[in-house]
Amino acid sequence: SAEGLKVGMITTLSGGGAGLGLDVRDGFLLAVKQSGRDDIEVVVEDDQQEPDVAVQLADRLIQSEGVDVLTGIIFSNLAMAVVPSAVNQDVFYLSPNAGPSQLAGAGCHPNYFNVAWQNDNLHEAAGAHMNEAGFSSAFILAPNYPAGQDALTGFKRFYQGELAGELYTQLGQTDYAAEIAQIRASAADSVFFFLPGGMGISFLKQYADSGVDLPLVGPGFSFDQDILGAVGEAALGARNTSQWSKDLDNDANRAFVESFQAEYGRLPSLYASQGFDTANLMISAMEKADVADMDAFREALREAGFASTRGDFEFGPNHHPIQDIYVREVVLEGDVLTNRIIGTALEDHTDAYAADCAM
Amino acid sequence: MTAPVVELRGLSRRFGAVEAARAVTLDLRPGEIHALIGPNGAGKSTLIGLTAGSLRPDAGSVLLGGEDVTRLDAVGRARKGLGRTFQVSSLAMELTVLENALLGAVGRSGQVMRLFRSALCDRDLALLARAALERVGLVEEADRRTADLSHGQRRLLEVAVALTLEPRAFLMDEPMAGLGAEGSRRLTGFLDRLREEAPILLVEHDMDAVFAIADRISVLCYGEIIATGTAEDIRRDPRVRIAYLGDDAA
Amino acid sequence: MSLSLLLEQILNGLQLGVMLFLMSAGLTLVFGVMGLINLAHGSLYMIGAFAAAAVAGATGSFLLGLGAALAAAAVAGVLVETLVIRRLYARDHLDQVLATFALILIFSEGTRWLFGSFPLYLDIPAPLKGPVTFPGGFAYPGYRLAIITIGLAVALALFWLIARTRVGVRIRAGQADREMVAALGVNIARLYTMVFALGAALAGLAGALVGALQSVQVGMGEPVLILAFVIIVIGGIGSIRGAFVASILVGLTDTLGRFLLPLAFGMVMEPSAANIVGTALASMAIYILMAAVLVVRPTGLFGAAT
Amino acid sequence: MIRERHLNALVLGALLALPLWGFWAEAPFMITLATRAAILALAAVGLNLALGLGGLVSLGHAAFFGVGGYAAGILALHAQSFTPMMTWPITIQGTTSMPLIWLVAVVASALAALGIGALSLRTSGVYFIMITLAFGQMLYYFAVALPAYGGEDGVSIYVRNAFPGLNTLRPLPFFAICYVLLGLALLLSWRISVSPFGLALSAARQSEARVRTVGIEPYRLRLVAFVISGAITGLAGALFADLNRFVSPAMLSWHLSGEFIVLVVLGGVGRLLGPVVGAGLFVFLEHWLGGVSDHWMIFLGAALLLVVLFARGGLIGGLTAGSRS
Amino acid sequence: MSLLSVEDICVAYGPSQALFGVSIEVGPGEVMALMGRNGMGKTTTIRAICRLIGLSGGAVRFDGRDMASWPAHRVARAGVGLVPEGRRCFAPLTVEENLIAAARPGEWTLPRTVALFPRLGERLGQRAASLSGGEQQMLAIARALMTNPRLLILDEATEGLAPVVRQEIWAALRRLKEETGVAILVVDKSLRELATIADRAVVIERGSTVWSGSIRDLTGEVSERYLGV
Ligand SMILES: Nc1ncnc2c1ncn2[C@@H]1O[C@H](COP(=O)(O)OP(=O)(O)OP(=O)(O)O)[C@@H](O)[C@H]1O
Ligand SMILES: Nc1ncnc2c1ncn2[C@@H]1O[C@H](COP(=O)(O)OP(=O)(O)OP(=O)(O)O)[C@@H](O)[C@H]1O
Ligand SMILES: [Mg+2]
Ligand SMILES: [Mg+2]
Repeated sequence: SAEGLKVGMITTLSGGGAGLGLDVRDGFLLAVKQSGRDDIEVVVEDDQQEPDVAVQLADRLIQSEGVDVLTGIIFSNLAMAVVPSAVNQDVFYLSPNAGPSQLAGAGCHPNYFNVAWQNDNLHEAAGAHMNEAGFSSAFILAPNYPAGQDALTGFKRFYQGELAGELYTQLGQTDYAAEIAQIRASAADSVFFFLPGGMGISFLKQYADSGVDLPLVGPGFSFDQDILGAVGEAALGARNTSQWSKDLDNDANRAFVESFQAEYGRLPSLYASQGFDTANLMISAMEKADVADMDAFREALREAGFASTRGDFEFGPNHHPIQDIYVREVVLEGDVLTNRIIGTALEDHTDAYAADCAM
Repeated sequence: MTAPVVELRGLSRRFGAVEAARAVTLDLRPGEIHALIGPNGAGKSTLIGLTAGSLRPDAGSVLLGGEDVTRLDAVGRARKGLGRTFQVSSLAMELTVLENALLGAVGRSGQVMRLFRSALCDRDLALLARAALERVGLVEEADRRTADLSHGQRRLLEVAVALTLEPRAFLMDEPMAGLGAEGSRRLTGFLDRLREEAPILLVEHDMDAVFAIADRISVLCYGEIIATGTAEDIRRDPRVRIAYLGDDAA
Repeated sequence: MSLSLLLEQILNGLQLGVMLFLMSAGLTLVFGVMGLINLAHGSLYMIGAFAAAAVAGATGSFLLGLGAALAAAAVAGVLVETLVIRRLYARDHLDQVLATFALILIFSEGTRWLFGSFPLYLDIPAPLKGPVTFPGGFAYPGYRLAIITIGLAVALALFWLIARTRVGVRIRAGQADREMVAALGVNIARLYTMVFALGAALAGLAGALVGALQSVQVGMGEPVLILAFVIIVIGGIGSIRGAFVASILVGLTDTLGRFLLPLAFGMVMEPSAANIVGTALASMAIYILMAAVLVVRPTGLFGAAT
Repeated sequence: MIRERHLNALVLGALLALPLWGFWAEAPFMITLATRAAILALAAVGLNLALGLGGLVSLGHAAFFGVGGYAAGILALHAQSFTPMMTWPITIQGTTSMPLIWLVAVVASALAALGIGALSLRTSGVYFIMITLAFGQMLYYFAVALPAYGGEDGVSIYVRNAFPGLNTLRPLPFFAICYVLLGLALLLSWRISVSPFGLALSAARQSEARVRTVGIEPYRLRLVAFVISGAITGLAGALFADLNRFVSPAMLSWHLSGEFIVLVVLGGVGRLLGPVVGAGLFVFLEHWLGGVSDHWMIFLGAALLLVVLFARGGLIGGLTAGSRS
Repeated sequence: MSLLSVEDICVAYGPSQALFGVSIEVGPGEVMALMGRNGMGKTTTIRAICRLIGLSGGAVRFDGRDMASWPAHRVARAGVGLVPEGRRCFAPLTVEENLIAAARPGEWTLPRTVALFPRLGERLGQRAASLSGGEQQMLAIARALMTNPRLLILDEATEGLAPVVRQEIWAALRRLKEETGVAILVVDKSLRELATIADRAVVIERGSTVWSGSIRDLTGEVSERYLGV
């Protein structure tokens, strides 16, 4: 289409991970609405967190709906299923959440942009923060799947202390008594964990009840707005790393937080901010180029000329963000649990795979 | 005297505290009907099971045509030529009557692993199956679902399936049970002729039938054979009268 | 590895076992005793947890939440039984699988529709918060001790109900031959509705109790469902005792597998790789256990031979 | 009421007409949808052989689907990256030739079915359901933890594999391949069902003792049926990998095993075309309801429920009023 | 007034009709024999009385009350005890559990029933599945007695029993008739034994009542024509 732009959003709207997909969608749609443009059409589809469904939807959106841009996928394994073939069919893919290492390194592609982070980023920042905070004997754990393995690898890339223990848990595990016993028995001075979704909620509740009171550090996902509501005060005081926080002090963010709350009646999450940024990136490119001219549009995307909720934002050579990553602490604001920035873990951080990208 | 077709030597089997067979020795000779009678729970069905191979003996052996088949299971013994009917019908209820009969023919032909030929269209199999149904008087029911048969009709089908196997010996566990007076009489006559083809080890509580056609009768009581003889011998045996016959001996 | 850690892990395994029994108790009744494959059992568990979270959240009382969980799950059970399941007793297992699979979809989406997509908050009741310290300095979370107690009580009560009461005899008779029990004068339809409701209530109870330790979210019932089936099958269908023994066995296998397998592989491999391989094997452990049990004993540990 | 034979012709015709219409109307997604239905139907045809004819309710058939899929994915991955699959003791290269991949997929899934079946068939009834589930879960967790092939992330095949003389990248030729394979599988399963083997297998489902007493060993029958069944499902898995150009552990999950059962029951257990009808309806509902509401799964559930409660013998049974053949 | 009255009932199994008009009257304390060849509809009639299959015509009354809309368990509670064809014991239950499962208070208690069938007494703890065929048959009768019925229905209840036991059962039924006044509807193949206990008989042929009257009037002609003896 000469003037308009059609976006296909494939995201998780049913099942256990639906909350994340909803936030990305709502953030994205909010930005589109605020832009006031009526030449953007967004088609939203539910991937049910199933890779084959996601692939089907991508095929349909590309072949039948003729979308120019795809976005929305939450989970890395779905992204790995969809992105490589989508970008080869001359569609742009803007990732609002997943950032698997393959797509940052050898598998990078000119039509693929990641607006969130490379998967390792927040874990790397956690490692850096642990050094700074003076922890020298960390106990680390994550689920046994690629993202979990990447998380611990990323953490260890920056963390310089000793490891009091390293554990992989099962995907979808709900009982952590055995792991907590091992933490208790170890000589650790702190715990780093990456347990997304319900796993993290279960772990945090059980950890709080166990009487082990070593300080907890995790990536932002484990302490974001969706999680905190379910964990309750058990999370109070825990530190986590994130490229965004509700209290980040910049105009774009203040406006975003306010308008999101006004529009949806809840606090925005990390995912909402990522969805919002993704849409704004796309809109900023539309202002400079027509999507029909792919090279020009790509160039416009690469410039990242939009006001990010995270403040400064630019793309590295592999189309992944170069950004600051902050340390947040879980606090009680009135009777709502939320996060507050207490420092910066890494400045202008890029990812470890850019060198492998031949772009 | 001709060599026995089936020979049981010292078969024993216990279930927990119950000794269902105690060193039972018995044979089945060509052309005869050997009836096995005895009180309920005496171990008759157990003995049939031990002979057919669906139960394993604790001790003793089973010979078929002089060959020791004790180590074969039910499948192996059926292949060697033992045809059996069950006390409680065990037919494939969803199949038609003809298909049940065909099953016996298929088993006999040993061609189960033929995946690509139609069973119903195979003339040899179909002839065999139909002939068996004809003999027990079920041809008219051939295309009905077995589940739709009445109890008595199913009993007859049991016998028909055993026929299609063309076995060397029949083991029949109460084939008359559930048949009406007329049905029993017909089946009695039929078995009377069938013994020419293969001898029959017949478990039955229908004394009219047993006394009418059995060449020899063995009486089983608490797992032991307490008497063997002709109908007359058995009728007169006081132990048998007390344990089993009651006033029926009259 | 110290001896005391090993002991604690064994205790954790036992604890997990009892918790698993509590989670599978309802299914033991419905599947084990009534012989009904109810895939929607996990949904009843979820309903219990959501009802508890919603009511405890609104009233601040965990006990009220627990009551709500029992009631909501039982009501859902009665509805499901009278509207759907009742027509399926006479059908084969496959129709039950399909119908209850459909119920999962309805319950999961329905719950999401009512409560939204975010996990709910349900906390341990204040009196049971934190660890209890035993003489000798050994500490164990009080709430988990409470769960163990309730699990054991439920086990005993179920065993008594099924094996020792006439209602239990009738339930089992109904499973063997439903028509015949009715022909002898037992109102089997009503009895089954009640038993199903009881099974559902037990599922709801487990959902509420365990929900305080885990994430209360849509789909939380599924892993429980699979585990509960595994347990009942290992124990032998129809045997409460079997289900209990199997729960403990599964709890120990899972906990000790997670704990020991990475250590074992660590002796022959580089630690990080050992961790990955060991954990992978540990996640298969209970399935390997189940397959092994069934290969050796095709009707489970305490199942009646067919 | 229609006769089942006429209904069957109608179903196969519709499955063919839909993509042709899609091609003509330039709605390529229709073709993709029909291809997906055909592949799922193929998998369910495999399951139906074990489940419908043999009464073997396997809740682990996704394992064979996944093995087939991974066979395709791994072979293609190595071929596309020009790395040999193994170098010792002999060098084996990957391949992108569909026929070769199918062969490997069929053999691999048949072997998996042989192993799993040999152990599982010692049990029966509900125990069988659960032990097949257990084996399925084992393979699932194995795949999740298989770092060489992506673990949970799976393997992407960037370009669809090739079939001599056809451009498989275009939707219609690929559909044609799947449709023909489905047809062949249906033919096979029909021949088997009327053969002595099929008769004995079906009898063994209903009365095991009966089959033994006519000298047939049910265990062997079932094992053979299970292996054929697994092999067909494995072939479907290989096609599914090519359809999505992607394989992942999700292909091995118990959800998918359950879905296969749903397809079979929905269409009608033991009916020749039951799986095709079931798959067609399921794919249609999924596609169509998805656009109706965010909470479309409620409607899907309700639709399934109605079929179980009111159409005995599945859709085919309902439409033909239960009269078989 | 009769205790049970079956009035011209019709029954179909799906599309195929099995009963085309069967009528039976059983008075209090009366013993009625139901006769007919294999497959003529005896069992179907009994199933219809017990409401295990629906009627497509006619009516069944018990104590003058129409049972058309009753569920099966209500029929049983009104006082109909069934010994079904093929025994149908609850296989996984023990003998004792089989007996108490549906027991209702009355003169038939566990000790009394066991006294009637001592063999069951020896096997109270054994699973019904492992009983011999005859033992299962005894269990089925005993189980029905334990419901203390006013009308006992026996469908081939002596099938597979040893002659002595059969005689015992007939004797027991005779005593039952004399002492307790329970009415009995009985299907059995042995005319000889039926004649010693039954007051009246109904003969059905292809799903219709073709003869009924006092069992003494069952002449050779009738029994040859309809029963084949
Ligand atoms: N599997 C078993 N477990 C325990 N006891 C058994 C088993 N099978 C049979 N019995 C017992 O062994 C005895 C013999 O049983 P069997 O079935 O051989 O008797 P039968 O002579 O055939 O009697 P009937 O004439 O009543 O059929 C019975 O007391 C029965 O209870
Ligand atoms: N479930 C069924 N479905 C279809 N037809 C049936 C069914 N049960 C019985 N029939 C048919 O109904 C007719 C009457 O059967 P019924 O069982 O009442 O006979 P019966 O007089 O009891 O015979 P028997 O003495 O052999 O037990 C028979 O022709 C039988 O084939
Ligand atoms: Mg017997
Ligand atoms: Mg009858």
